[in-house]
Amino acid sequence: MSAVARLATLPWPGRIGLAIVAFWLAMAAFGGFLAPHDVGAIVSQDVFGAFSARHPLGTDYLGRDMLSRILHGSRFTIGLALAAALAASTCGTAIALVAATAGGWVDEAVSRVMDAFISIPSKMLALVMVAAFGSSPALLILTAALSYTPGAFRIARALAVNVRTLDFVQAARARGEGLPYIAAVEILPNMVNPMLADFGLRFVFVVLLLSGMSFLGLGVQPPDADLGSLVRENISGLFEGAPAVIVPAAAIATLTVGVNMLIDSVSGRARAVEA
Amino acid sequence: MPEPARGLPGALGRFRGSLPALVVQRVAVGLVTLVVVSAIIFAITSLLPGDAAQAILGQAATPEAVAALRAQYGLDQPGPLRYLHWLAGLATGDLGRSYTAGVPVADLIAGRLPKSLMLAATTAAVSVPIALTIGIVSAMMRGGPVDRALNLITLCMVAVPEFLVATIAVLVFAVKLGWLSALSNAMDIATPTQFVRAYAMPVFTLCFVIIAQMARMTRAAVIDQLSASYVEMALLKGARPARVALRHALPNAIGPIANAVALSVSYLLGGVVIVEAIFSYPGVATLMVDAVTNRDMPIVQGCAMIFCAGYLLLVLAADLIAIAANPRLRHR
Amino acid sequence: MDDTPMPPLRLDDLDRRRIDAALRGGTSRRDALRLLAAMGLGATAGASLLALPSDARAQAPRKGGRVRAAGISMSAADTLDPAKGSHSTDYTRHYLFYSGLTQLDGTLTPQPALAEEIRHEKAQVWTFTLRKGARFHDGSPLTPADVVYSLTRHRNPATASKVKTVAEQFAEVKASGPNQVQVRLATPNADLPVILAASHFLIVKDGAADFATANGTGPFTCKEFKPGVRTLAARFEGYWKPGRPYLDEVELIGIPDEPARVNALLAGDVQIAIAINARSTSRVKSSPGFAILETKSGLYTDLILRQDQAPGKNPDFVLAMKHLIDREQVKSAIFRGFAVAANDQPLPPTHRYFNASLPQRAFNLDKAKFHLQKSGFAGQKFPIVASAAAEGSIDMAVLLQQSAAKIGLTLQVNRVPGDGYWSNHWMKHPLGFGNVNPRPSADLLFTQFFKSDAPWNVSGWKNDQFDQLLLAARAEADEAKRKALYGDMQVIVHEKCGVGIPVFMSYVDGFTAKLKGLTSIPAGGFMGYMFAEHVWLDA
Amino acid sequence: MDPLVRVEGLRITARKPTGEAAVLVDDVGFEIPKGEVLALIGESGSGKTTVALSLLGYARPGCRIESGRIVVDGIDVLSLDDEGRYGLRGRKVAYIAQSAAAAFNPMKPLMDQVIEAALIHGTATRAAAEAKAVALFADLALPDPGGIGRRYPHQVSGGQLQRLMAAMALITDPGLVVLDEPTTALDVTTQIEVLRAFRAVVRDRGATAVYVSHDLAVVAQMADRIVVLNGGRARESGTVDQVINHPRDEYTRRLVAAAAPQPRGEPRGAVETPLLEVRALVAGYGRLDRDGLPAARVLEDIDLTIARGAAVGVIGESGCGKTTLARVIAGLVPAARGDVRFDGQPLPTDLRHRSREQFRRIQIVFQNADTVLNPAHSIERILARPLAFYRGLRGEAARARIAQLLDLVKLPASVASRRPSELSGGQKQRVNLARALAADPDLILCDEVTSALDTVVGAAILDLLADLRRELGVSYLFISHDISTVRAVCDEVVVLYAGRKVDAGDRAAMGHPPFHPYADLLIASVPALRIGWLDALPRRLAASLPPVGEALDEGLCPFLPRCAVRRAGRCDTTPAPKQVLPGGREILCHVSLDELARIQSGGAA
Repeated sequence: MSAVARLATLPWPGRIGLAIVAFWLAMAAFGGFLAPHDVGAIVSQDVFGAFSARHPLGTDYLGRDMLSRILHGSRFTIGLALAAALAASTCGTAIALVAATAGGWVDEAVSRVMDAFISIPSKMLALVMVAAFGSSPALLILTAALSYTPGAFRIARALAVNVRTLDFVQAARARGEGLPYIAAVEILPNMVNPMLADFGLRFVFVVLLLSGMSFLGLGVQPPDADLGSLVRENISGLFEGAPAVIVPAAAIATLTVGVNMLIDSVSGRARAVEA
Repeated sequence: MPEPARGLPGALGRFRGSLPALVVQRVAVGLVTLVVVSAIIFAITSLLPGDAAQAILGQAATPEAVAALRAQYGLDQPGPLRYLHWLAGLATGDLGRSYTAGVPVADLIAGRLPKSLMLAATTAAVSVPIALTIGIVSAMMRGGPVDRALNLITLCMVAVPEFLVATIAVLVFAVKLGWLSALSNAMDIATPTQFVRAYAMPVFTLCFVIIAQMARMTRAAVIDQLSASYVEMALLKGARPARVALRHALPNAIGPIANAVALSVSYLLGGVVIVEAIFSYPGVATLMVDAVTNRDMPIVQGCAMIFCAGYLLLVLAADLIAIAANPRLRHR
Repeated sequence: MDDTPMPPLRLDDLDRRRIDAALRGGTSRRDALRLLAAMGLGATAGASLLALPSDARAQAPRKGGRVRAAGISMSAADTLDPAKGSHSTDYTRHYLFYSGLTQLDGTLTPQPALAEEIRHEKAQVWTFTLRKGARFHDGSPLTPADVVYSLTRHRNPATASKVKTVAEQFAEVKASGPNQVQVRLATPNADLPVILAASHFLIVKDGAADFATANGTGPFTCKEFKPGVRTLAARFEGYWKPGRPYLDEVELIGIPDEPARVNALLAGDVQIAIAINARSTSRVKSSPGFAILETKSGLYTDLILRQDQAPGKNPDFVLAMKHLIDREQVKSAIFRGFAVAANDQPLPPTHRYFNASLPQRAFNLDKAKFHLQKSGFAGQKFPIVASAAAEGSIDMAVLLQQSAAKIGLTLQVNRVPGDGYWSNHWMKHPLGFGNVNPRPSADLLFTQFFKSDAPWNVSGWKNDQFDQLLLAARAEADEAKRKALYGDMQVIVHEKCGVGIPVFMSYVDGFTAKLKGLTSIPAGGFMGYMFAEHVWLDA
Repeated sequence: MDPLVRVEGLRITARKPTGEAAVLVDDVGFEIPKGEVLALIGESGSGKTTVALSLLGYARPGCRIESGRIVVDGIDVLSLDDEGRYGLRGRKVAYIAQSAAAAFNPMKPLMDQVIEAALIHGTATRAAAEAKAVALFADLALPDPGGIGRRYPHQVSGGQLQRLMAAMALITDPGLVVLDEPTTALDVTTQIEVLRAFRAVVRDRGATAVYVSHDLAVVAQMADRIVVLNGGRARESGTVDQVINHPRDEYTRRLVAAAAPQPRGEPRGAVETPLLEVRALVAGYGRLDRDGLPAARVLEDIDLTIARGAAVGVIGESGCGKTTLARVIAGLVPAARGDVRFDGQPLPTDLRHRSREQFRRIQIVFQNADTVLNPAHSIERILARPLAFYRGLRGEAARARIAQLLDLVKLPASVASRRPSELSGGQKQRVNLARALAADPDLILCDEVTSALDTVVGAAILDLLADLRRELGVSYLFISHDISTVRAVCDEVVVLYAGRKVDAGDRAAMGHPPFHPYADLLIASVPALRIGWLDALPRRLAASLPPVGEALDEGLCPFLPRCAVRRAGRCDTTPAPKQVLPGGREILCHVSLDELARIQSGGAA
């Protein structure tokens, strides 16, 4: 059953999720053009301004227009998180397939290295990477991917090992198929759905890692800022309930929740269909 | 962030022979992993620009001062050589000496590890029961409004940046209400009240981060079991859903759940930089971050070792629990 | 800063005795006067010496009580070694436990401290007579040996002293009597008493090498010191200032996160917090029972344009950049008014050598555009490096980027991590930022940051005229002439140097109203990091 | 008098994930007088289990009891609320599931699970319930009734689990017991024991029961009345005699016919050149020891020859090593000793050393059609792969060939676009077969190809195999636990026991004594479609034997502990000799063939 066909028959949480995700993807794609002001322009004298006609989402700690900053910022959060989460899930799955099909010492070695990476706190890794190579979107993606690949690997490997023992894989071996074919054609398609569900959480983690990095003063280059950094840089407006803090936080929440609602129901649906 | 787990932990698949044998084998493998970690850490930290000497002198870093300091710390030796020295020291249980503080790394860590463990333990003690309850309840009511609501709530919890949660918590409970202390540097804690005052908010914040993870994993694991035919059998014996979930499904889900918990808890050791910073809590994570900024590699390595060991122990513990809980593995 | 009330220490008749001693003492009257001059005490200053500060009259200090103070940083690198002090929390810690030969007051004027009497010949050979009865925490009396050791150790690379370069000028330090120490400088320097007031030159015990705990002659004894956790100080009954300190105990911690620091203050977990963000001041002020102390100072974050490479090589580009700085916006947007506009030269208006006749450079896009065109860099793109390590630099860079865009110059902000900034980025990029703590002595400031051969000649400029003026001023003991010389130097820097100084920032401390006796010492926050011995808690 | 159970106009529907509803059971009704056993007969998908479950007021997730009326012991089941149903289940109506192995919670001791219902419904204290359970264990002829309750499911055999489940059902003395295919998952030899035990307890307690099965022969032994279900409708109902001896409904007739499979194809002597030769084969799993022997040896010293175009059947109970034999030949399990020759050439038993041609010529068809087809691929893709892989067939040519193959296995061309999950068990097995045929193999290894299928469907597959053999001249190694199916398709039969070849001969020879004692047990255990067959079983099969004390040392006859004709002093001291008859008949036994023949044709031991 194709993904498209699935979307057609989504239950309501899935539809809501789909709507939210679609909305944010649109923001990521066109937000920059819709922004009324330049992302770095100081347009108001009062900082942490409230919702107003001139600044629908208020102003930030320097008196910049929050609407514009969020429109620009969502691009980074979504772009980076998507790219990193995708990279992590794909790499994790690929490595897991190699390990699981090859088995033996390859499996052992790979698993050890992955364990090692899991046990290195991701924020620490980010700190080192940025300090070493400076902060660019590419590097942020690389870092996030590096931190979350091992997690994806763990799951993918568990799945692959289970699938490996199934009869149709035995049949393929008896047919004389090579390992690459077995991994790619026989095993992989049966891992997609759980990995999809896992991707959702991984996406959340990357978004969080990004905001965590903003706390450590890393992240995208000013004047741009990802949603997490927006929360962070305006945090001192929190006690006066400035929109500058609340809106980006809400944005992150809706984004992550939306992605998961969608993915949960898509992969759940897929499972139901195959069952 | 902690990582999800599915099915029995990988090692159990390979599990042969007696428990002690397993433990020994895993510890051996663990040591290997530790070395791998140290190598990785060394590799990536050697990419860092500048070194301890420059970091210590900061603005005052004149070439000759730096050179002198490097000589003093042995930073003038080639990197691999330093690594080997460090490894040799590690073999004899010596984690080396901090450049900046000049004291043995072991002492620095010993001063903070108990605090980190305390925070982790307290958080685990609070979050695990909550997470399991949420997971089991939503598994029992899967697809229903309660399930969806819980799912949404836990997601929202994990979606909010932890520094925001922490700051809001402080704002409300410490500043506005004055119930709790805005700091938890966990010094001079004598009475339970003080303990609660100090730990309530860091724990609260961390719960936000890890509950969702564990709850979702628990839900998945229990649902897995609820489709098993022995569950149907139990229903056909007249067992009520609660009994089915708790007495029948849950015991079978312990393996994966324990694994998910282990992964989440391992996050509580190294991943809590932000919470430690905001509550100025003197834990190991902060120690490592500072060490990175000070290029104090012995400390960085030492902390990495601690985190890795902690992670491995937790996963091992999870496997042992899974084995202990599973008669098929217990009686062989 | 005449408006700031004098700190209560002025009450001590001990101080009056000191002055008399200096006036009468063994030295010729001329030397003594010169000393006073060197210490910036004209007749007027001398008079204000006896004026009683209003709040001090209002209520008498009360002994006892415990104060927890929140600094910015805490890490395993925290140290009890004055020579290694690298940030405000270190300085504060050091002033808790150690005393120096001299001590700065509200006008950054050095007052004799462990040195009871200070004499000098041509500002080159200095003789310090040590205070009798000053004792270390371990009970041992202060001896010349301790001072000699404390001053000479900085030159030993193994000490990793932050002021090694400054200490280079101590040609010879020797005990010249039972309780006298003589310092011979390589070149004359009338500001030595000011230099010696810095926390790095605080006096430690002869031979002290292990700083696991502190043994000084300071107001407090070290009860507990856990790097990266906290410092616990208890009153030292044997402190050489009778009746000081007032507080029984001081706990010093670090809270790196500013909102957390403010929250800790407002939640009553700390009684005083340093470096309150300007944006948080309204919040602190609006909370009943809390107050803020603004200390106007010479602290600045400077735009650095390397003049030994393009584009900074081109004087017009430099001028263009200086005109691009919207000082008012920096002041209002970034520092919410807790700063004073600067004029691309390092002396703050409050400084006694400040050149008031130098016209203020204004934000002027036309001039900027004109100079940019002239420089031939119009329409080009340059990266500009900023970092949290240089306070406010990131926001300044963004503002600069905005105004630069208006004249067809593209600045690409490159934020780099705070850690390793000083060794890996500072002074290493064509366009970047630096940050300079107030130096009480103009000479120190110019010598360290603007002399052609200075280690921190950040813009890498070469100006012989400036260098000559500097040497002249250092040797010149006549106040008026000196002021003139420094005035000229300020003009040269303002015109030619590749350093743009937008504003001088204020230090902002937040504290509970119960805390009394807190006044400004513009060397830094926390009363120049020395608050602990001055303040008391109201009942 | 008024029946204990009355079902009227029962209609049960299921909602497919894709949305639309499907009718599982339509207008089914029947009555069960107290103390009678009613059998629900039908193949999978006939709705028999759904009906059975509805008697407990239970419908599987996604299913709904739409209309109808179910009265059990005066209780209108469908009008009950949740509490009412909890009270009914396990108290008034008890359930015995098909696969005991799955129906027992692996994490809990057996006793806890057996008495759980009693505790839930408070019919007895724990102590009383345990005492009662122990009594039931004894009645069900379970070993060590006192202690078995402390064990865990994985520690007892399948047959024992099945009986434990009976105890579990009877612990509350329910008015009605529902037995859902209770012996289907068991070996024939075990099945007898279980059937006996069930019958005993059901009879003694005069319990009313519903017996769900696809196996007429079994039902004939257990039930009083039969309802034949097909496609969710009741096709015929009546007394056992009526249904099996005078079936009225056409479908019922097919069912009866399939129950006793007839030999297919002419037996052919093994004169032609041997296609596959297995000599002195030893194989197993686990680490290899010093002399290269695996830790767990599954096959001992096996000789086997398959002539070109011949079909050789291998039978034995689960765990006898028959599947391993197939896997060794397929190259999935390496041989430790002995050699395999294919078409005269030595055949590497390690996959990596086989040529693609060798792979092509030997195809294996796995037992479980549900798991052997990749659920992620369409049927076309599944069949296209071997074509491309072995013969480089692609595009139009491949599509044409796939159409042929589907036609060959009598499947509509339309299934090509479907996925395995959309096919029935029988259809999947045909695809499974088609995939093997796609390689144009010389030898097909059929591993229990019919055992997962219903009798009728299984019979169809057997016909298919026979046809293919006739048309394509392929050889089969036909592995099964069911002697009747093997007899139906094979020229020769090999009987494995505990990894040893204990009996072998051609179809004819295997038709009458003498047999190896195990083969005898195996053959005699196959239920016959004859009322009273179970009671008429020869005593030698019923006899419970004193256990053999010490563990057998290698080489001795492995069947010794279960052997009714064992000779003390010989069987337990010296390895059994291979006795050979003319016509290539081989029997591994001490007892002389004449004596075996005498005993097995009804004489006393």
